[in-house]
Amino acid sequence: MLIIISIAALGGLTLLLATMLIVANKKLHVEEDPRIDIVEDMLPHANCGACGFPGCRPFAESLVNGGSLPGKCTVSSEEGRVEIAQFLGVDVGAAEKQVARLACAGGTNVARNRAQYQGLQTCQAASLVSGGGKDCFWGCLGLADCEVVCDFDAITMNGFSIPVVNEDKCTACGDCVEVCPKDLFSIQPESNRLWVACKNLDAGDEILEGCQVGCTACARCEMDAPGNLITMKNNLPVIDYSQNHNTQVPIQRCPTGAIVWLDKKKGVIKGEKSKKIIRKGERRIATT
Amino acid sequence: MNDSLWFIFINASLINNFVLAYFLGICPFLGVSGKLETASRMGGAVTFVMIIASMSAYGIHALLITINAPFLQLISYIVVIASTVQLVEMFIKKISPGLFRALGIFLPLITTNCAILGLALFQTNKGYGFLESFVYALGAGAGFTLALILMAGLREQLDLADIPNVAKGTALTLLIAGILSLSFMGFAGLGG
Amino acid sequence: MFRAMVGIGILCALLIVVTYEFTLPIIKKNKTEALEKAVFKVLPGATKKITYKLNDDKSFEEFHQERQKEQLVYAGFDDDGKLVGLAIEASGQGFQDVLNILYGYSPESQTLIGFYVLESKETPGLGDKIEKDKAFLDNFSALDVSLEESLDALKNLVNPVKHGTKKNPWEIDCITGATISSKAIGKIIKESSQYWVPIIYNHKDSFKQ
Amino acid sequence: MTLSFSKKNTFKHGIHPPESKDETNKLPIRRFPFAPVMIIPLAQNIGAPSEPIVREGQEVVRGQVIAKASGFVSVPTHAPASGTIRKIGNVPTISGKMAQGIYLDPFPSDTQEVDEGDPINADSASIDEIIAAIQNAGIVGLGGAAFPTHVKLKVPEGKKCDTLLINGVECEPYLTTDHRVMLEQADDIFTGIKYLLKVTGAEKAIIGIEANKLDAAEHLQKHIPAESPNISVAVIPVKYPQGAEKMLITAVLGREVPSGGLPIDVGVVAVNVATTAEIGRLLPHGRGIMERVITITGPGVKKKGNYLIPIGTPLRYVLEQVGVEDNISEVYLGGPMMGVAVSNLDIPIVKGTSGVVVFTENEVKAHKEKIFPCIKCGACVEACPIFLNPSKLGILAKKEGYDQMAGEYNLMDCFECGSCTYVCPSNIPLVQYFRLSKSILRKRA
Amino acid sequence: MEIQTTEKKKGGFFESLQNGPATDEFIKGLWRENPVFVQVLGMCPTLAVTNSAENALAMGLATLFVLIMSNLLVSSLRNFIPKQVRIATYILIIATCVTVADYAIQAYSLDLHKALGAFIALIVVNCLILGRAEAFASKNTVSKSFWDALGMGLGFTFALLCLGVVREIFGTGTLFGFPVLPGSFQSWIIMILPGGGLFTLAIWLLVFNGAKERKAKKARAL
Amino acid sequence: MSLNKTLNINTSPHIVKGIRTDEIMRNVVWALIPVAAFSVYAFGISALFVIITAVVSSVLTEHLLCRFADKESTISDWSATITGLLFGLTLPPNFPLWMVFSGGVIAIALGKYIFGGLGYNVFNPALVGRAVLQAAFPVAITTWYPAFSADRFTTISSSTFTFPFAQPVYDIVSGATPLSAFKFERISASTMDLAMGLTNGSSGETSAFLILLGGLYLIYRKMMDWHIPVAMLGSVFLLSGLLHLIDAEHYASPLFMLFSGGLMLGAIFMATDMVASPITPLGASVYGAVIGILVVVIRTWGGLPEGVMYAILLGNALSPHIDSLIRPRVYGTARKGGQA
Ligand SMILES: Cc1cc2nc3c(=O)[nH]c(=O)nc-3n(C[C@H](O)[C@H](O)[C@H](O)COP(=O)(O)O)c2cc1C
Ligand SMILES: Cc1cc2nc3c(=O)[nH]c(=O)nc-3n(C[C@H](O)[C@H](O)[C@H](O)COP(=O)(O)O)c2cc1C
Ligand SMILES: Cc1cc2nc3c(=O)[nH]c(=O)nc-3n(C[C@H](O)[C@H](O)[C@H](O)COP(=O)(O)O)c2cc1C
Ligand SMILES: Cc1cc2nc3c(=O)[nH]c(=O)nc-3n(C[C@H](O)[C@H](O)[C@H](O)CO)c2cc1C
Ligand code: SF4
Ligand code: SF4
Ligand code: SF4
Ligand code: SF4
Ligand code: FES
Repeated sequence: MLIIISIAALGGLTLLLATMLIVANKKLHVEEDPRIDIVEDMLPHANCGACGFPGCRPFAESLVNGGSLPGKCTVSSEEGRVEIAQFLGVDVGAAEKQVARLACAGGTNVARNRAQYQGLQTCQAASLVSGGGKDCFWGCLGLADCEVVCDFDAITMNGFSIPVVNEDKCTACGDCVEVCPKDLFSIQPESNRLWVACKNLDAGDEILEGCQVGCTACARCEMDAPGNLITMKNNLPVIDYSQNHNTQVPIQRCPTGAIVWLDKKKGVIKGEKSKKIIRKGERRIATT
Repeated sequence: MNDSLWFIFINASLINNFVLAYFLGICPFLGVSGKLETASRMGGAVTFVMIIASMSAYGIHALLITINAPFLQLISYIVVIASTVQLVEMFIKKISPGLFRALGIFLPLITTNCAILGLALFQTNKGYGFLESFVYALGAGAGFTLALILMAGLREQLDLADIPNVAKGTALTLLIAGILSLSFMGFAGLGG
Repeated sequence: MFRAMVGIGILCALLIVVTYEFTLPIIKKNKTEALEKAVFKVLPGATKKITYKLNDDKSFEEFHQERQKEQLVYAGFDDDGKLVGLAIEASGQGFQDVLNILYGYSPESQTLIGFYVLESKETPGLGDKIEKDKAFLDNFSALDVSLEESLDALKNLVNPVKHGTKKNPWEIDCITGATISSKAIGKIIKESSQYWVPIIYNHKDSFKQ
Repeated sequence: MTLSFSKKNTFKHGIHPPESKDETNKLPIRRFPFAPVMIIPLAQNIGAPSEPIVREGQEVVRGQVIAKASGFVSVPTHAPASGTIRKIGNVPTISGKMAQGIYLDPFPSDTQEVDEGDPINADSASIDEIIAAIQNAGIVGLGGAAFPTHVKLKVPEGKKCDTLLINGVECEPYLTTDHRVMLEQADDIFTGIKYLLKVTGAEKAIIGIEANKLDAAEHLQKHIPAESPNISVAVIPVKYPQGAEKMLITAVLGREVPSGGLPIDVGVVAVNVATTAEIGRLLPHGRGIMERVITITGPGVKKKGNYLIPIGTPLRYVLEQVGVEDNISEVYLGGPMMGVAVSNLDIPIVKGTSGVVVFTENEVKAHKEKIFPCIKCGACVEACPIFLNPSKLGILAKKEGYDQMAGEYNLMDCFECGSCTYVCPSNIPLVQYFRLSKSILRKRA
Repeated sequence: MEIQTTEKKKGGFFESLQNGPATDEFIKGLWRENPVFVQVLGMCPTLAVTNSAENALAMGLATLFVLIMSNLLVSSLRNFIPKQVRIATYILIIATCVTVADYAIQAYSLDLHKALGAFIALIVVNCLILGRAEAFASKNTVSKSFWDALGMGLGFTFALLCLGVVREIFGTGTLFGFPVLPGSFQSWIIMILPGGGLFTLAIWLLVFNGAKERKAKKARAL
Repeated sequence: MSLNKTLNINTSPHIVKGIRTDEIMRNVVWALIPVAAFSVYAFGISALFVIITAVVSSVLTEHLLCRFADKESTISDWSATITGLLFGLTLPPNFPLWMVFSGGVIAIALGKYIFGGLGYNVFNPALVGRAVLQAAFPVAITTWYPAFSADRFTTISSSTFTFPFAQPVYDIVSGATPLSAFKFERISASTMDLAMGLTNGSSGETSAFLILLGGLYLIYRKMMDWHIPVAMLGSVFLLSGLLHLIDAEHYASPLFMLFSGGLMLGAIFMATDMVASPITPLGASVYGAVIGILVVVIRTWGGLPEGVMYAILLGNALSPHIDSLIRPRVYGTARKGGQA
């Protein structure tokens, strides 16, 4: 008797509910991005809210429209997350490796401060106070905003407070380009090895008082470079990388070493004529 | 039983707060208390579902008593609540996408949640009548919302704090919940 | 789709019913034993229990079904078949949550003779002294609930007082450190006894083996 | 006529830094000698820089236009001294950046005669003529912002100016420039007001003066020309930053300039007293601006005072003339609340320079003090005249919540008065955070 | 909520166990994807019934039982259940398992049933169970699902015990009801109150985070 | 010449008012010294031990945690000292020292450090410590040592030096505090006794008069926001006054309410902890009033005799909301709806 009652009750209940759900599913259906359903399917349906969303479906919606990453779901397995990522993922086209390059070499050993900046120890803040107190208005302030912003640990400050990019780690994300208040970084193809490491728009030997490795706009590199590989603009040499620039000739007569060759193995190579810099701080280079 | 409706409300919302004293609905409490905006909407949705659940449970209980099948209580509660809420969800989605955005998206998370089923079971255990059940659901919902909103405010503020690494995430949330739970102990004995 | 769901529904129903049928006797036995244990605890000396139901006309009759909403009392008899007393259930708000208790009433001596906590969520270490504190439990070995001459009300209402200040047999000596819980017990018993004692006393002859 | 003074005539919040004006406010304005070389930046104002119209080696006469305005929001530059143009090239500026400018070698001072132009008569000239004359005189706001005054005076279509507010508040500690101008150049001020009333069409002019300059207020009150009954003097309680035009408008008129709006939105044009005096002095003679009154003061200065200094005088020369203590450590252009720290003494005095304050090592210790976390004491909230929540803004800035700062917390309404930083017990560099955040937001936009 | 790093942690002991696929399904629930400490699921019973080790164990085992039953049922019926009514069906199955467990415990001991209160019934809504049914059992074979359920269930029980043991020792001075501390021990009542559950779990997480951090630091130093 | 020096540059303003955070904190300690001294006078050396232990454990914990996190120690800002001092003052004078020590550790570690240290704690750390202790050892924390016992300067309460983790043993305990006496027996203490501190209670709460004095000193030095205590005490006075008018038998007199229990200490020194309270004056007033109302509600209708601690903790939890709801209208923005 009990068995019959309960089977009838539960059978009836389920029948009723199934009908309701199925009818409702048809009648009340709302059009949506079909990918949401697929992604929701891939999620564990724990509806636990651990992702910060009120449930799996809203999270799936956010995944589909790019608002979140699958890793937020703590419940899903590793494979599940990869699966979702692959389903939604768009391949990044392969291109030549690009890296961030710094257009300044004026570390504390060669460049002088006109005034002593005090205040928030970030380059962005300092640059708003008389440009940061460095004699060369365009030069690196050395307060390491770029080092902090780089998510990939690709930048370290050397012993003279100049950032050094580890080209292997750099992903060319451009964060450092954006953060530097002096606009010293740019993203360059790795093969651009001829490089002007200065942004000083002044000309003449006066600038050497502020920074010994600054470009004095003497234009020797322009003269020495084959063809019109280099042209002087705004008191700085500009390299036309669309031409064949695989030559170290232009750096040879630079008196300050502002134009350099970045060797993959040997690092920075300066011209023969560039004068030896008189080290001010006797600090060791602290990197690597 | 001398439970006035007012007392039922205070009891369910403050003294025996569902989250902080009964430990029901902790998962959404931890998960959805990060942003005030979401938290308050979630609170509204929970209250709403609690009322639905309470009403359905009242009906089913009466039915089960008649057919003398108390052993089907759990299964029928959960199934009926889950499907009713799903129906309501679809209904809301159809008639008002705005309301759905605001409340509806929380509904699936809530259905399979301890607080809702717990409410239904407790109200049955306590033998509440229709009106009492309704007020109980209202109080439980209000208490849940209150806890959620307090938590969200604190967490939003702490988003800007220098939290030590070891404490980031769930640990801190649990700790705040613990302190809140202690604070709610002040309400113990109210109306007793 | 229907078939699948209904099929599973039926499968589930079967599973549940089978379990239920299988465990029902054991659970019933457990429950009866638990209740009897409690009843015998509040009615010292009793060895047999009979359940009575209070009818609307204030008469009592024996009751053997599953309890629904009836007002029940449990009569306890000793080996000689003599009525030891009646166990009465009562509940009320404690410090944290509702307290459910059972207490024993002896119409013969017109006193309460036992007390047992059925359900409590009081703070362990503090509030749960109401179950363990010997001095407190002693209050209920002979708590005066005698009736007035007219037999329709208590002469003195049960009254909880601060620890160490009990002077009269109808007062309950509360527990220091758990005043709130013990007062709550006093209040519950006061209200319950006010209702039950006159009714039971006036029908004490209904309880016979 | 009596001075109107009510303690209530002020804005809400604000601070009371020590005034430190006593050492210079009794000292009359003195003329400064010409420096051996003058450095004249071409951009001394907000807006476009002027364009040079002289050659290197050319001889110029004092007051002669040496660079012409390059648009409407631009003013010409006049020669501050007779002499020879040595070079046109880069000159150092307060921003630390080199900018285009003119180096001028003055002739010895006995040969300094002044070039006169076409006088402009306030009664007969048309509004546009006066506006053009003000532009040609090279006048920019001398209250500090250096915004070309003629631009501000051109009331836009559809707006009406009912009140001309003359800003004689000078709430910055240490500075006494405007104070002395009011005492010594009352006539010029009233002449200037005549021009200004005409161009703005305002019905009345009110000179707002803080109660710590009662002598100036009484002096001006006494000298209000009989034919101008629509000019009055309002004395308001001392409080920083009452000189900010928004605060002054609230203090004197009880109106509130809408967020992101201008005084003209509430029918007001506000002009600094020194600017007004300059207009009154130059226009009748058709001259251009060549010099301005500057307070040189601060604990690091030996001969403190109010000096009439030719524009273009190098700061180093100025300080050599007045003498400084050995332990100087910071030099500001402007007062200590809003002034800009100088990184290079070779920069020149420009039109916008209202004061030079020199601090010694003793005064700057405060900066080096430890920074504590914000304890939410609310002092900054109680100080901010704009009713912002600097505490929250500071915490957000630290966490780089720039969008929330600008959106929910009205960062862009902050005018960097510094009241919050001044009161903060935790030494949090709030204003610096806000400047930084604003610049980052601007960069992003 | 914390985002857990997905890389597999290779512990010496566990690594040696990670050979066959079955053992992997089993092991992951114990530690790497522990439902409580890592996934933060099923928090209500975790906090509510762990004021004694015995309750914790009973709750853990009950959950384990339901988890295995439902995983087995779901995975064996997975090809039979239509997609639209999937969730409803799972809930049906889980509720059945829970009802069965509920009656079994009642038959075993009324006192235990009273101590666990409504939380036995609330296993139905433990996010862990439905989560596993959906995420794993509905896609995997019966045997894999069994191992998964066993691992997750034991992991859950383990976590509950972690809490229960600490809370009971501090809260009453006993362990599984046996006194382990001298009679003069002052119990910390907070440990058996709601707040204590939250604090204990928070402190466990702090300890784990601290250990993880230290390990990461060491790894970075290398 | 000095003009060739390298100058310093920094952003304006270049002058500061010069009241520093550690100075404020130090002054709070000064303001508390009389209160602490009185508690030693009233309760004897046991109270002294409790207070010293509380301060030492707080400061030590703060120091060690900073060490642990490789940060500069922050004990020199005095905030940990205040936390310890206030924490000690809220405990019964005969509280076992090992419990005091544990509480101090909890107050700083769980009440402050976890949230990021000074300035970030969302709850009052001293009260977090007390709340945990109250929940952990409800008996010990409601067992009172009598004030002005004759041998208070010569003997130490037997419970003070309880062996760590052992149950305290009490030789002398007083009856009840004024609040529990009223709650359970409707016995009301005289206002004068309460104000002068002649009653039992926690070490620091008894002398309402000295607490008020300390508060006035801090308000005079502008180191404390007067809105909170005024709103809190005011709302307690008004609400309890109203109840007293309705039924003087059941509801305590407003003066009794004001001067009994931890209200004065709580209102003046604990609710005013600026870190965990709203930042605007209006917000602070609302916060104070809410706490006051909660105190009256818990005291009159709740199970416990005293609710100041719970009320303040709840107020702390509300304060982010108060801050986001009550914002002054920003200059120049629309009067209504200017701020959501
Ligand atoms: C955490 C905590 C839990 C408490 N639990 C109870 C309780 O369960 N029952 C109770 O009567 N009092 C409880 N109390 C109340 C106090 O112990 C209260 O002071 C006491 O009941 C008053 O009695 P007394 O005046 O005899 O000390 C609790 C207090 C706290 C702080
Ligand atoms: C914080 C602050 C303080 C100011 N203080 C003064 C002042 O004291 N005197 C003054 O004339 N202008 C002061 N200004 C500038 C005025 O806001 C306004 O620009 C000026 O009065 C307009 O006159 P002007 O253009 O002739 O300089 C201040 C501005 C700010 C933002
Ligand atoms: C008026 C005033 C009252 C204070 N009250 C408390 C208090 O009740 N509890 C406390 O821990 N600290 C108190 N402090 C001190 C600090 O504000 C306290 O340390 C603060 O709660 C949080 O900062 P912290 O992180 O250093 O603890 C008070 C300070 C002042 C000025
Ligand atoms: C600021 C402060 C707050 C307090 N809060 C409480 C409280 O919330 N609950 C409590 O039982 N005791 C509290 N106490 C101790 C309390 O005053 C003492 O328990 C009562 O006097 C008991 O009647 C507090 C003491 C102080 C100083
Ligand atoms: S490169 Fe730019 S961001 Fe990096 S340290 Fe130099 S100034 Fe700062
Ligand atoms: S921030 Fe981005 S672009 Fe710059 S160094 Fe790092 S990885 Fe390269
Ligand atoms: S600097 Fe900005 S935020 Fe600070 S007080 Fe001035 S206006 Fe307000
Ligand atoms: S004044 Fe400083 S410490 Fe105080 S609230 Fe403002 S920012 Fe925070
Ligand atoms: S177990 Fe997740 S809400 Fe209760």
